[in-house]
Amino acid sequence: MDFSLNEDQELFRKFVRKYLNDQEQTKVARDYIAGNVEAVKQAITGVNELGCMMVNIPDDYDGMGLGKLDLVPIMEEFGRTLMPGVFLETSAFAVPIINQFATTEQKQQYLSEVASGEKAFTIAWLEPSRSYTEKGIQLEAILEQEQFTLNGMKTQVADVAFAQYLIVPVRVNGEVSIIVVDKETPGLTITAQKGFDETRQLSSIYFDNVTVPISALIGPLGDGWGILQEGLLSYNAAVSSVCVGAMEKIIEVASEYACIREQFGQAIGRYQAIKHRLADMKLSLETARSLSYYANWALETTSEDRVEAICSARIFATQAFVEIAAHNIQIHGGIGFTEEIDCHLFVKRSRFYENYLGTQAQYYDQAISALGWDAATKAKEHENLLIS
Amino acid sequence: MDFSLNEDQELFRKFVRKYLNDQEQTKVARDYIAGNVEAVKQAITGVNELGCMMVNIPDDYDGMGLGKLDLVPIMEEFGRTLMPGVFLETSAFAVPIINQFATTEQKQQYLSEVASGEKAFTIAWLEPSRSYTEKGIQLEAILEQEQFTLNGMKTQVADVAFAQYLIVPVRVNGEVSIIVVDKETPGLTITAQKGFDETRQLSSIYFDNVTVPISALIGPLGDGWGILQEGLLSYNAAVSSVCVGAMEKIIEVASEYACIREQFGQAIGRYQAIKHRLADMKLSLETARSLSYYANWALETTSEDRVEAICSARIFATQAFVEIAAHNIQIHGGIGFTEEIDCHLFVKRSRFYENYLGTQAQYYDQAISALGWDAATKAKEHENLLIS
Amino acid sequence: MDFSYTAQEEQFRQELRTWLEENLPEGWLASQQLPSEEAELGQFLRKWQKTLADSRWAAIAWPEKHGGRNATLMEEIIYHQEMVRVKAPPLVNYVGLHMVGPTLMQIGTPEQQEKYIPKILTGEEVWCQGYSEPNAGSDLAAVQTTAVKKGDKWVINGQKIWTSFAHFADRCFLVARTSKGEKKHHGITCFLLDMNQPGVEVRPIIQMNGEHDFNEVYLTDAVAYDSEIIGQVDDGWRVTIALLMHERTGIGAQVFSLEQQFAELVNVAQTVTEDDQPLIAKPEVRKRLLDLYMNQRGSLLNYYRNLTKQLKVGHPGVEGSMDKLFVSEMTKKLFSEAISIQGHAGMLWEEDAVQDQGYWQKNYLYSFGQTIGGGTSEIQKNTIAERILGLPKDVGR
Amino acid sequence: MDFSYTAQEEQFRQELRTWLEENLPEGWLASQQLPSEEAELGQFLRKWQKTLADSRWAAIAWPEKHGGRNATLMEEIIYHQEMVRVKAPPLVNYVGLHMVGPTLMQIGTPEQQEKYIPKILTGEEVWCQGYSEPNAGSDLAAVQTTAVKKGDKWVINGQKIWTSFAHFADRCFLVARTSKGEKKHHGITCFLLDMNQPGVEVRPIIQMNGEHDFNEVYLTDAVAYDSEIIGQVDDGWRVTIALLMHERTGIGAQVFSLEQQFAELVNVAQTVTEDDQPLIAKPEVRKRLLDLYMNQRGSLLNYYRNLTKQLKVGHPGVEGSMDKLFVSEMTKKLFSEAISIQGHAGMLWEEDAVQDQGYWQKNYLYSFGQTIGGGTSEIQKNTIAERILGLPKDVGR
Repeated sequence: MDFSLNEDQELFRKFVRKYLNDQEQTKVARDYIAGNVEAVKQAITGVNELGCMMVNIPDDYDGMGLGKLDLVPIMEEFGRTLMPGVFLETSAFAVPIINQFATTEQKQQYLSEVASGEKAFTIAWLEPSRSYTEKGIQLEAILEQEQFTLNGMKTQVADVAFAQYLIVPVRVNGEVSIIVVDKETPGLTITAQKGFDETRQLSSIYFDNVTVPISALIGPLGDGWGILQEGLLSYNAAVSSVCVGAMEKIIEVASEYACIREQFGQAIGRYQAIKHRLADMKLSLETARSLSYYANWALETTSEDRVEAICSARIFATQAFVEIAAHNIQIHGGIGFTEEIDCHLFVKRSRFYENYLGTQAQYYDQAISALGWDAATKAKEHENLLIS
Repeated sequence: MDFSLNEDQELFRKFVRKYLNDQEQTKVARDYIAGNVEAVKQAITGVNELGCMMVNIPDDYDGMGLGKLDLVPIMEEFGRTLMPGVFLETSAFAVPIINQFATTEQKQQYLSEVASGEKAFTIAWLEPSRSYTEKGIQLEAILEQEQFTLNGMKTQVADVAFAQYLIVPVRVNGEVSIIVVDKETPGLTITAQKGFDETRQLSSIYFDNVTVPISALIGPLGDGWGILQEGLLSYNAAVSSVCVGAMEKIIEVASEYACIREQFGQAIGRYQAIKHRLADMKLSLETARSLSYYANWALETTSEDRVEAICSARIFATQAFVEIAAHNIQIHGGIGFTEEIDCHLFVKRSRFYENYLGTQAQYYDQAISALGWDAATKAKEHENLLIS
Repeated sequence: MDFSYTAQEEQFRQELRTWLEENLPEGWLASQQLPSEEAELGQFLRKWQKTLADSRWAAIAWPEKHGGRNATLMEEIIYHQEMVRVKAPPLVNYVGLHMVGPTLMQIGTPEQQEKYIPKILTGEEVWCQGYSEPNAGSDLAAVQTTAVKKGDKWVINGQKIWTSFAHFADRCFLVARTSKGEKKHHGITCFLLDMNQPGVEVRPIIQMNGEHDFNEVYLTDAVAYDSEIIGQVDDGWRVTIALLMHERTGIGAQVFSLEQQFAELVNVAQTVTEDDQPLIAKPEVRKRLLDLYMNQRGSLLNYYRNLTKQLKVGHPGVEGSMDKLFVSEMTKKLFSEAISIQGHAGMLWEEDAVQDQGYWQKNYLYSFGQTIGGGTSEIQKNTIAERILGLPKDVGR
Repeated sequence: MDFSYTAQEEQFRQELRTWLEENLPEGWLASQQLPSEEAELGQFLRKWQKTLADSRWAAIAWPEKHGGRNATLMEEIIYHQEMVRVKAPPLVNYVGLHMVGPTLMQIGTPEQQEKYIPKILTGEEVWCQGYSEPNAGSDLAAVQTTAVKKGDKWVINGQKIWTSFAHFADRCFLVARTSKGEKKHHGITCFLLDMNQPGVEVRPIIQMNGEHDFNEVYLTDAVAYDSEIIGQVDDGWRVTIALLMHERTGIGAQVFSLEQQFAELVNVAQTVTEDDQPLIAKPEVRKRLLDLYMNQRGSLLNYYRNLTKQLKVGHPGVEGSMDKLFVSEMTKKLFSEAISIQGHAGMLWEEDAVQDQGYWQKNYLYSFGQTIGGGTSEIQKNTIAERILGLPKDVGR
């Protein structure tokens, strides 16, 4: 029995934390808000130099060949500082599906480029239908003469500025397939969208007869929905870690503030309204952490219960993050309501993850289904059908 | 604008409260638990002498000819003391449907008997299917030669000891009808069931070729489901008042206890964990009260929004009662966990109402439907159907 | 029980409604667009208040001699309802009209009344309220701003915070410490401070939704005169409280706003689609909306019940703390749900939002202030527990 | 990260499992029916403990010389898992085995060890714990029971409450005040009191579920001797705390029980029907179950994480307060949901219940004690906030 990160993982965490502390933590996120993309790119370069992007890339493609659990401390640290960028989209979505479904040539290209920190991915999924369902994928790709021609629109694509490639779910002959598109391909137009969470820059992407070689197809034609589901498992395990890191930071800051801020001659942390709220927050944090560790372990070991474990971690952690970020403002009082201190940045990010790459309700359904509770019902319904 | 009970209603409340205080409040309920049914009957006789059962019966049938709102203070007072009996079933279910749907002869008989305090009603609805849906009503009544013959079983019928008549939803020729059955009719067997809330005695009732004259049919044949729905509106408006009374009493007792019980040299009411919980409880109570007043007003005035108003009051008040009764135990600590003091009686009663005569989920659906949110969806679905 | 309005009340409503239709800023009903530039906004708001005042719609509860209508409580309620209905522009001189003016009428000297009241009504002089300080938030009596008598002047130093509309204000109802009393709420004095002087510096506070409603006010040797003291020196705590007591309709305006916002949210759920289905087609959305419905109805009905009591006893009761707690928490909840039900599309902002130019997103962020300003939810709970349920005083007090 | 057990641990598990299959009371696996008559129950439980002790399964963490197995922490964990799996009968001498015994080994005199320990193991002498008093619940140090030295005797007067199994107990680990110290936790002394004497009266407390686990103990000139003092006179607070520290597996047994109860609840939802449909066919039931699932998994995994830490540092951490808080609140929640999902059928009791002889109803009521006994949830939150997050001490302490 050993339910903890190992020493190497904790050591890696220390490096990342030290580096991000040197970057003055949320200052990078604030640079991004201020439009200083170059400063952010520099900070990301530093992160890459630590090897963060190499972690889960196989040795053969210049990576470290480590697993999902090794990403956990990194993701937590990114969460602590609300680090801008497409780490999640790249390391926890693109890399795993490429690793699992792509050809050797594709791996050679994409994974090596990621490992070197040269290039990164983001995900162009949502369309004007605004839904993460299979039906919501309508962007049409016509396959002729070894190339796809894409026409349509994607929306709310995150942080294209830091990504070279887009993972684009498309519809080919009525079925979903996954294509990697270079953002500089002719015919592709990127338009910035105003976003709620200013630490994530959203864009609409218009595809006007964008042609892509068939070599950009990931996995077999028509298997796209299944591939996305695999990508989501990795992503959701990782995003739960990001949320854990963010909550950890919030609770540190809020506890500290509760010790120094006085009203009615007492540190506010002495009032049980504040004190017990913080205790509840801490319990939620540690529960989210346990669930997220386990989710990543289940993913790494392809444990039988990995789907329900990952959905649980995702639902619990994102929900707890939303609540804790909100409590943090109340604990801070008026000052927490200003742009000046970081409280609001955490609130905004928490809401960003809430329904990003799938709604909470969808994950409830997925977990219920994975636990066989649907099946039991269906079996029973079927039985009734036979009887009546 | 006057959103309050009037002086007469508040005066009636005083009489009832004085009487129930003289009965030592929950002592009547405890007598019932101890099996002392006679003592309870005596207390009920006293209540009847105050005129409680006459309130909403028309003058023509020896009643006071008052409305739904006049029942509110009485129901609240019954809630405060967890008064055993079938007041709700009689005054807030049987009387309204008889008043609305019965023949003059039926009214003459049943309503006069209720007004005089001579006889009362309870409701024999649930069957082994355990559901309050229309489908759940399967007890068969065969109509031949001006009489019904009933065969089947009802379960969890409340407090038959205090009722002479049963409101029995049955199925005649496949459709639901409502029949009044005297509990002393031959062929009818009443078997006590062990219950969770010992202040309500449950029974199974077996119908073995029970014959009832056609004059016991309430409303037209086959209209039973609609009649039940009307009965439920009255019942639910009233039960929300019962819950309000119970919560009011709990909060009085808990506040008092929080002022006198000391730990760590302080009255526990000085700790915000207790203090803020009580404030939250008080807010829930007053909200439940507002919703229940309005529900009864909407019922009395057949206001357009009466269905959603009554469902809201019912859902909110029963749920708040469950939560507040539970908090009460935690505030009392260990002593609240014993049979000795009343905390547990309120917990048990709160759970009794939770899904009595319809589940919370059913009332959610009913309110949603009444608000037209279903219709909007269905219209939209229909529209889509037309388009596709 | 009676939810109807008298014929006179209905006539009042109709008169106001007609007047609003004729006098709201051009195009207001269609878009409710306020000028984004601050100076322009100030002008716009002053002009709106002047328009109201000219027709005696600015301070209806004031006596007729001061330009009011001597309105009944129910007329004030109707006023709020109608203003919410058209989402009327905010009153730039809200503090003057609802707090300072009535306080002056109650305890100001005849000279003060004559000097200040007319300009409050027209918006010629906009007022702000100088109560909160960095270390005196919930604990209002802990004010540290000092006023020291030097010759015929009072010299004032300190810092105020959360001062709404200070950037438009000409005068400030300022609470300062003039002596160190035995208890901390002794030795406080209230000043009617001129904001247009060198010793007063106003710095904006930018809220988390990017807007600017509040300010810090730095006082560095600012000056006030004896004639600018309201009430007695060192006896300002009572004046401070008196000012807060003049809001006889409590949080009525927010209650009615919440009612309207809920209706609009249902509309969002019925019109915004996901996969060509309205959001309300999802069972969990309907469930969330019903929970909001019950609570929104509850907050409105609680308010009516407290109002009924107030109509009978003649003054607002401590139950107002329940109204404040509930409506502020519910407002937060409503806007939070508005974000959730939109799915990831709820992350779009302003003109890129799928609905109402991002109204829901912006107000979600703004709503965090509701459970802090005007007494935090924690303070409201203390009040409810202590003053309604009779529990003992909190630690530290 | 590694959730596997070593071969040795698996072997330990297998040995215990086999032993249980062979030695559980007859018919136990089928029905877990305890005798309802109290004297009979006492006999039954003593017999069960004797059976365990005879095979060295009563106190596995004890040294071999005292009849234990010198078990590792992981073996204790496995022990709990296996006991929960078969829903083994309770240990009538739990207090003796897990608290008094280890405390005696740590600080008892050789005579005390010799006199008491063997009989604890076999259940020949059942112990109870005399800590709580009517006015000393959460505030344990406020004990008022007095012990006064008269000649060679200590004369003890006072009242204890919440004393589990006192109605079966032969001895009591009693906390009494022997002098008035400067602070309230000074002047306390711990006695090994003989329960079988005229000055001790045990009165049952009937719980809200109708059962009898707890008692009041009235002490009227009860007598103890110097030889029955453990630790030093007036220095009992440390002994008091030491006793509570011997539970090295924390709330492990409850965590594993919760896991099992959740699985059983899913089974209820899958087998109990309404209108011929299993309850789990209702979307809201599935949603409730998933919420429980996440939290139940969370409580188990939190426990494993804290256990991992304990395995590394060698002693339990303050994180145990989080485990206690979570698992007790979750247990309440689980049984409450079990009532809800049954609909009105959840109001049936014992043999009339639709499932498990009313197990769910009875345990729902019992679960209210979980967030009170062993430190209320409020106390746990104070501990978490103060000792883990570093917040200041509560008022009054």
